[in-house]
Amino acid sequence: MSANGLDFSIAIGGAAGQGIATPGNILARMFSRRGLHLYAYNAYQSIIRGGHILLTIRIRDREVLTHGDGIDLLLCLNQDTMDRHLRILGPGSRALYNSDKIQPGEAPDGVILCPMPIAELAGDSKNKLIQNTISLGVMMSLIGLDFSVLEEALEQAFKRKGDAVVEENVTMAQAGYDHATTHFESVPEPLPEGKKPLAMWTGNSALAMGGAAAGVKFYAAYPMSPATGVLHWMANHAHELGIMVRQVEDEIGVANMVIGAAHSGCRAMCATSGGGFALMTEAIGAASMMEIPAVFINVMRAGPSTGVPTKTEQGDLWQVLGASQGDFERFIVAPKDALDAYNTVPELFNLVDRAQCPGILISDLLISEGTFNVDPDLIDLQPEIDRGDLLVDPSPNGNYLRYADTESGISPRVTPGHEGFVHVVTTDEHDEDGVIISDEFTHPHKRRRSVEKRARKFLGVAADVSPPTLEGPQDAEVTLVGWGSTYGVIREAIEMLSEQGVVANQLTIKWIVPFHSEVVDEILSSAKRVLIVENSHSGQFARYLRSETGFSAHGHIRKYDGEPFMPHHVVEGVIELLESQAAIHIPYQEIIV
Amino acid sequence: MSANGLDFSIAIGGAAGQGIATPGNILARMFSRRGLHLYAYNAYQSIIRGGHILLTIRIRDREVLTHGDGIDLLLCLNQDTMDRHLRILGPGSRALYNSDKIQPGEAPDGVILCPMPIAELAGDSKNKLIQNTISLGVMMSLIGLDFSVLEEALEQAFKRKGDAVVEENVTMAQAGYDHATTHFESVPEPLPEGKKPLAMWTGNSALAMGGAAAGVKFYAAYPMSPATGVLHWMANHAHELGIMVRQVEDEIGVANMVIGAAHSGCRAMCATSGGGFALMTEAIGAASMMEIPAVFINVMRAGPSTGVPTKTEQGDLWQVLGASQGDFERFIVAPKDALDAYNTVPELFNLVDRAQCPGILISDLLISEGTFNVDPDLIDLQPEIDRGDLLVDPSPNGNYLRYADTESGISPRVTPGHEGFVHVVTTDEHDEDGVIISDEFTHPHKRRRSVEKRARKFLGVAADVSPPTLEGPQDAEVTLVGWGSTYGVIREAIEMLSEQGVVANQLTIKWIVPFHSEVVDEILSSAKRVLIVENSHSGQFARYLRSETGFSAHGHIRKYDGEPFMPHHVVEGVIELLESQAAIHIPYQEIIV
Amino acid sequence: MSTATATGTAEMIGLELARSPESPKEFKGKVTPDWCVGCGDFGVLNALQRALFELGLKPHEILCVSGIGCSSNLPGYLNTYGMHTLHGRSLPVATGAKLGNHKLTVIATGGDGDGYGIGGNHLMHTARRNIDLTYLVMNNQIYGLTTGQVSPTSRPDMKTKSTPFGNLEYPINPITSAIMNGATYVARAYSADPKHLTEIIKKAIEHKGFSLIDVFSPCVTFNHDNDFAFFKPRIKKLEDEGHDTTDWKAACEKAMAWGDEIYIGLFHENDRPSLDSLEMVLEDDTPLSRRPLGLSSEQGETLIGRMM
Amino acid sequence: MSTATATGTAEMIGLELARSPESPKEFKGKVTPDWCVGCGDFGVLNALQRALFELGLKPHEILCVSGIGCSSNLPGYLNTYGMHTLHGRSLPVATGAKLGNHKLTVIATGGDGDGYGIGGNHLMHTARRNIDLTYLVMNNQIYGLTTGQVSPTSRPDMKTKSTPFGNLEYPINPITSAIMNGATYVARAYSADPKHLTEIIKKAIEHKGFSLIDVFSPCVTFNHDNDFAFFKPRIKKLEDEGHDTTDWKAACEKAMAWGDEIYIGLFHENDRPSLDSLEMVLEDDTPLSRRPLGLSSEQGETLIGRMM
Ligand SMILES: Cc1ncc(C[n+]2csc(CCOP(=O)(O)OP(=O)(O)O)c2C)c(N)n1
Ligand SMILES: Cc1ncc(C[n+]2csc(CCOP(=O)(O)OP(=O)(O)O)c2C)c(N)n1
Ligand code: SF4
Ligand code: SF4
Ligand SMILES: [Mg+2]
Ligand SMILES: [Mg+2]
Repeated sequence: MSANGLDFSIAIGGAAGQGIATPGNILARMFSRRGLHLYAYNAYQSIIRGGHILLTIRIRDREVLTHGDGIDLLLCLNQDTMDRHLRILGPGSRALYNSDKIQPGEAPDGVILCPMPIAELAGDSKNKLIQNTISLGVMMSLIGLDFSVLEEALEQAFKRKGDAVVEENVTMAQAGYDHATTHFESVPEPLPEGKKPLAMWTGNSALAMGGAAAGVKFYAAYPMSPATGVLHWMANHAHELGIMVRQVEDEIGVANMVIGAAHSGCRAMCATSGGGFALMTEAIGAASMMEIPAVFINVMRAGPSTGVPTKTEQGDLWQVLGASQGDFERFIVAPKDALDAYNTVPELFNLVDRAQCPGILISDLLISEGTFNVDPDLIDLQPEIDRGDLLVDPSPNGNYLRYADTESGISPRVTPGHEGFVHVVTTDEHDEDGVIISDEFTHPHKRRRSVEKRARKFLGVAADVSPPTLEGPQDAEVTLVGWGSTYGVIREAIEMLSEQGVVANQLTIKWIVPFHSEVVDEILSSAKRVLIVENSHSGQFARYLRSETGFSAHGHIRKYDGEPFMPHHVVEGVIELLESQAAIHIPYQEIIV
Repeated sequence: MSANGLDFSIAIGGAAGQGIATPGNILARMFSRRGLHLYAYNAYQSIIRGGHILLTIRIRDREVLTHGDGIDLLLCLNQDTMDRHLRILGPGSRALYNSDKIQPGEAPDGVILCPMPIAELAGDSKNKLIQNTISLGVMMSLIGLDFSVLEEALEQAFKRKGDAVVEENVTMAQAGYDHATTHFESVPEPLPEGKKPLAMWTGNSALAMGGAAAGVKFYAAYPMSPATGVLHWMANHAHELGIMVRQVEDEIGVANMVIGAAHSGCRAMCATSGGGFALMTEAIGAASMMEIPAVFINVMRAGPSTGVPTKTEQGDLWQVLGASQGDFERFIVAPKDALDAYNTVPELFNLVDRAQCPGILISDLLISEGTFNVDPDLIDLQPEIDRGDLLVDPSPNGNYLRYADTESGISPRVTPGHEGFVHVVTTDEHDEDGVIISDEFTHPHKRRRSVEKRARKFLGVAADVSPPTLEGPQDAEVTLVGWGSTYGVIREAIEMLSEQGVVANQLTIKWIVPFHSEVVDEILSSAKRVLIVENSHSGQFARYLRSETGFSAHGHIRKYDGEPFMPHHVVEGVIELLESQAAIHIPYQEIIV
Repeated sequence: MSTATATGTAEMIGLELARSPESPKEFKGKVTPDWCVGCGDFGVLNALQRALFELGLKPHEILCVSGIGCSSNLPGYLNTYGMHTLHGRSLPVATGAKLGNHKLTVIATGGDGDGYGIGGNHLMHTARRNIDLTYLVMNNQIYGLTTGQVSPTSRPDMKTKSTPFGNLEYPINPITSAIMNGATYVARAYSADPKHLTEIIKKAIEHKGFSLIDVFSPCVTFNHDNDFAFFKPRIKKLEDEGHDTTDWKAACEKAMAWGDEIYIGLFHENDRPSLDSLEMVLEDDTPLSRRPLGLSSEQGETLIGRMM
Repeated sequence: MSTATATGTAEMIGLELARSPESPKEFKGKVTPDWCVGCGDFGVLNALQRALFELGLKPHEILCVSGIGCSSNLPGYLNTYGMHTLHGRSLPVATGAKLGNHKLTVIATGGDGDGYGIGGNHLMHTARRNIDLTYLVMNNQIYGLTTGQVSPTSRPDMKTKSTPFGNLEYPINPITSAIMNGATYVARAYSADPKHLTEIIKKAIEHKGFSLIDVFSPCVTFNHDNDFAFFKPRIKKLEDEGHDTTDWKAACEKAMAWGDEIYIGLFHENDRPSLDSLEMVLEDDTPLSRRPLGLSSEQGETLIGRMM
């Protein structure tokens, strides 16, 4: 509980297979129901058993945008966790561990060690994961909450498994709670209660649910971390929401199936990560040429190639920009958090339907696998649906031209099945009637007209996309520029900087294409000092920003070690770059996960 | 024969299946053997029969860089050719046609019509394509060459088919020759003879032969226009040059097979066009991550998607730039003509071998399918071969680390089969020993070190690549910037501009990655007026130039109708942009092919 | 919101009428095929047009999806809805379209390179998925459009532009592969026997499930090994042999014959239910593409409820 | 110019010696497998190590190429040259490496998703090409690494994370497919019968041509339908049945059995020459990767001559 109100981080560390998710979920749901804001980040490895997992749940009494800078309460499920993280705990923070098995090592000054005699507390329970439940009890006591709160949460969590399981868990949690109450000191101020219960989701479920709200009727996928969560959500909800969900043989099949479904008139979507996205690029260009609207999601992970499948990065920007040969129309958008992801999907569908072209949504592991909570009233369950010039009940018209060269460039669209509108769409360059020009005479003037028609159509619709705005004090000393998921960490860093007397503001670019070159250039040219914060080694965003505006930033804060920025990384970077006038700052990653 | 010496264009027009290639080849070889410089451009359609083909052979007594601006001698093999092109002929030019079948229409002033009574001249020949041979005879007379020159060329061309065929062709050609000599007036000055015989090749054969000279031992491909010529050359020469050539099930297989062969120690290469290249991108990133050197060629055609398979464009630049997820090391180079293509392949192999990463060579239909001739002495048959730190005969070393983190970033490479060096390469992020870090603990510091090692290695080798230089007068009024194949047309345009009193110079960017940002920025910042000439609607190059330098050009000359720039297009664009201060000029394509 | 901007009256209606076509000619597309004179693909196009006509289908009820290749130009020559997609990708596109609107009769067409080369994996998986599609492969044992390279069905030792010293790879047998991969209607036909081909196509369209028809459709320009003269004396009809289409062994054996006798006809058929008939989402018979969009308030509340 | 920077003396030499290994343990890689306790893949790794040992091969003579998946982590656990490539691409990479250095013993490994899902087309074409490779597929009928989605070999109706209402797709039979596509050695094995598996692997490596070994290698974490308890009572050996490996019909029939009896063993073998033995470029026996680079003056002159 800092001067600014509640800000408390609980971390649970252990190996894959030690069941970290269960206590993590119970805690998060419990806090969320109590109206506390939270964000949870799970640092894990690409293996099924073993390795090291560190789940951090950060709780505040106001919006939480990142997993924060530190750990207030660390539950060590194995020795490895203790060895890795005890040293980074600060004064007043607590480390919980099974004292039967784990040696605490030397704790930094002020760290409170909370040994739990698990065997003794567990009694004759045979449940291998019982230490997790006992620990939950201990934690409840430490954070000063009533046991009944946990009891309710445990009932909720285990009721599907029957009364006996609920009872065992409640008993064990109570044992932990009681042990803690007698042996450990609770935090100075117990965790407060928020105004109203909050809902919880991950970025991936927000993307999927955004699709459902937008009217997606066809979802295809090939599993790939960190995008698989979208598939799982869709598969689970397929029947109740009437969405056809298909796992396909590869991402080429996925993208092409989505195009087929979209052409039939469905809103259709798919999600993958960079490697799978590479395989979709040919189809994305095809959709653009055939003027078929569909949404393709790339959830970035650390690359190149297979890279680090469970780690985050913003390294696929140029891949997405170059996602097919030739000049092709497509929207590219990067939402900044789960709620924005949810809202962006229907917005993007409206745009692609209106412009009849593909749309690419870029997310990353940080957003997609992060657990956010949100006021349920902020979730617009019936977003506007605008299908553009899609003729849903057309009356026959003797000379329908699928690619009519209208003034706007938009050709009214009819899907197969309607009488009187028979047409053929093609990936070869074609004339207004869809007949391919290379088939007989590749007329250069026809070719030029077609290229210009598609470009005009896109520009017309793209003009409706809102430009980015500067957030924060207009006359700031420093402007931090980012895109997508760094929004949150930059915002928190700005709060912290202001505490240190540095006035900063922020420009987050959400729309990559269309890019609002003039607006951005104007904002940045009048800024005092511009620093770009991005999760990429080569500065892909900085170079793209320059390609669209000619603007070169004064400095760069970059991270590419797989772990996301923490707010203090950005703060330190800003201060260093302001002081030293260096061009680049690469934060040091303290937590080794 | 202009004031500047010989400059003569012969065009042959007809439908696919009318056998345009044969007389075209005979003429080109004949001129080439006589030491005349030439460039031939074939405008054709993506069909096997029918459509319209126009083959233009431009001959000069000095280097020819483009197919020029006009036609001096037009052979119409069908009515369609006459109808399309008679109107664009200028005074003094000649139109040849079979007067039995083709109506000339109204010729512009000064155009000389040369009707050929083919049936009469052919006598009882049953050869359907005999009009082509007769026409050759007529043309020989018109350009003022001795019949014996053609006779020799015909013997050369048909000797494989036996004496009877040779004789028939010679007789028919003679008939044409005699008819022309009596009925038509020859050009004022007969075509001269050059200094020494020249060799002839297409850009695709130059690329393939460059590969052979570089020591390519493995070539894989999936056919795709306009890259298929490389496959055909390789397939034909496989046995005699000891090159394994494989047609594979798709481009994904191609790229991965090339990587396998490269890893085994071969120099390995493949070529495709944008659609196939899209399918190769995942593998290119993999090669970069595994640090395997190989060469991937993208021969651009007009896009997007299937686009216009037989037409040219420079529209895949951003695709190539974004040719995989993540930040990955690779060279990207765009040669400017056939000889440059030949020389670039070994140069690129040396670089990728030294930096242990993939290299991408960008060509386009204009270079790849264009017929160039060249002084054979300029072809370096034994280019330098530098395989970098490839240990070809290593002695065992107990702790070999495939990815040793050396100062230069270059880790000495051993290929499978050598004793004492067993190692595993991976597309997952890995440590010095090749063990994947995500397997156990994704250590962020190890990750950072690996990223930096690869980047350092690349930068070190890339530093040896020569920066571009400004060609032409340093204090020019206008600087024309282009990349790849527009080199020639810009150079010719500059010659023409200087005749009109406009002093221009040119900067051609050959190396896309590494990009010589400082050199380029310095050159362009001190230029008076910079215009970018490119074959793309969206100005992909202009935006890339800005991303690397921040430099925005003053104006743009762009073409995207499938047909290449002709020199006068550029000249007119420059003059218009200088006069009007407009930002962009799109030339009008007069020849409808 | 969807806009309805269509104008025009009944008199303006073109070919595609509510009435059934009166002749196969009404299935002729906007463009005259630009295939080489004598190309086998003409026969396939004609048979397809006749089959559609004889089945009483109307142009707007049909979607014909192709890849890229000479053969894949077919949709442009057919008066039905069409998609001329990417090389090798007709089947996933067709699958998406069929699932998006399962009331459409969806036909996929293309070449041997398109379907068995680059598209081979989609064929295998579409077959086992048993999507209700009819897939018509114009197998000319060569890459036609790219001017004559080896194909997965080119005969051993065949000399092509990419194998000037002869093909070293064993050709694929699409029939036996498709049978083993679970296709529920597997047939072979010959472009020069249009009546037989028409029947095979009709039965395939009527078959509820995935149908593969491999059609010998000679490329007269680039394949001089397997031309009409080659096939003519060899072609035998399974229908004349009393072949049992439920006997997979006999089917494979007959499909392997490649000598003096080469069989055409229906090799194998079975009635495993098609995916679209099994998929619960399609229990409500309205095509997905014609259903209302978005969430009902009830659905929305349930979703939010689960997030609490 | 190539540089030789290697240092070190004989004493510094590690495991990979000129002598043949003295125990299968010498084929243990740098890392301990991180597979789940009980994962079938352990049995496959052990059998492979034993097979390599029993064949008297040396670590440096072998290249093991995998895709991506739990099973594809294998090369990291094996003391031979290795490549851990892209999901689904082990076979083309392995083909390139084998053709580049045909003296290497090249083994490809991976999972059912890797090999029959995304990589299915490469399998079909590598089989017909008959490249001299041994391909070991750890078939657990699930996508393990991505935490349990349906695979092309998952049983009908199986509930997985991506098919929570049951799998509607008919599974692939890798054995019958491979036979029909021209693989010249087609076998099935079971991770829990290491002796039999070792023999199958040894024969596959000795076989000159493409060998597919489909190994039941249960995923104990995500596939509870096809676990060791499922297989144990069902597994029967072809070797005990007097199966004739030249009889493709019997082979396919036995491969299709999926009830109380499920067969393992060598289903089919034939001696069609492998591509590398047919390819004239390899007549000179020096591996391509070890030949001198560039053109001889004679070759250069011939090329220029043709351009004149
Ligand atoms: C990804 C991709 N690779 C290659 C091509 C070039 N291409 C066009 S058609 C074709 C093969 C045509 O052969 P086939 O499918 O048998 O059809 P046919 O022309 O013989 O009817 C190829 C390789 C392409 N369009 N796209
Ligand atoms: C192009 C691409 N798509 C998806 C993935 C994600 N992925 C990794 S492993 C895998 C499937 C693993 O299943 P399988 O091959 O059966 O191996 P197992 O883990 O079961 O051994 C997938 C889909 C990827 N790495 N690359
Ligand atoms: S090239 Fe062959 S397949 Fe193509 S149209 Fe001509 S004959 Fe038909
Ligand atoms: S998840 Fe399954 S396949 Fe992967 S290691 Fe665990 S048991 Fe093996
Ligand atoms: Mg074909
Ligand atoms: Mg598996």
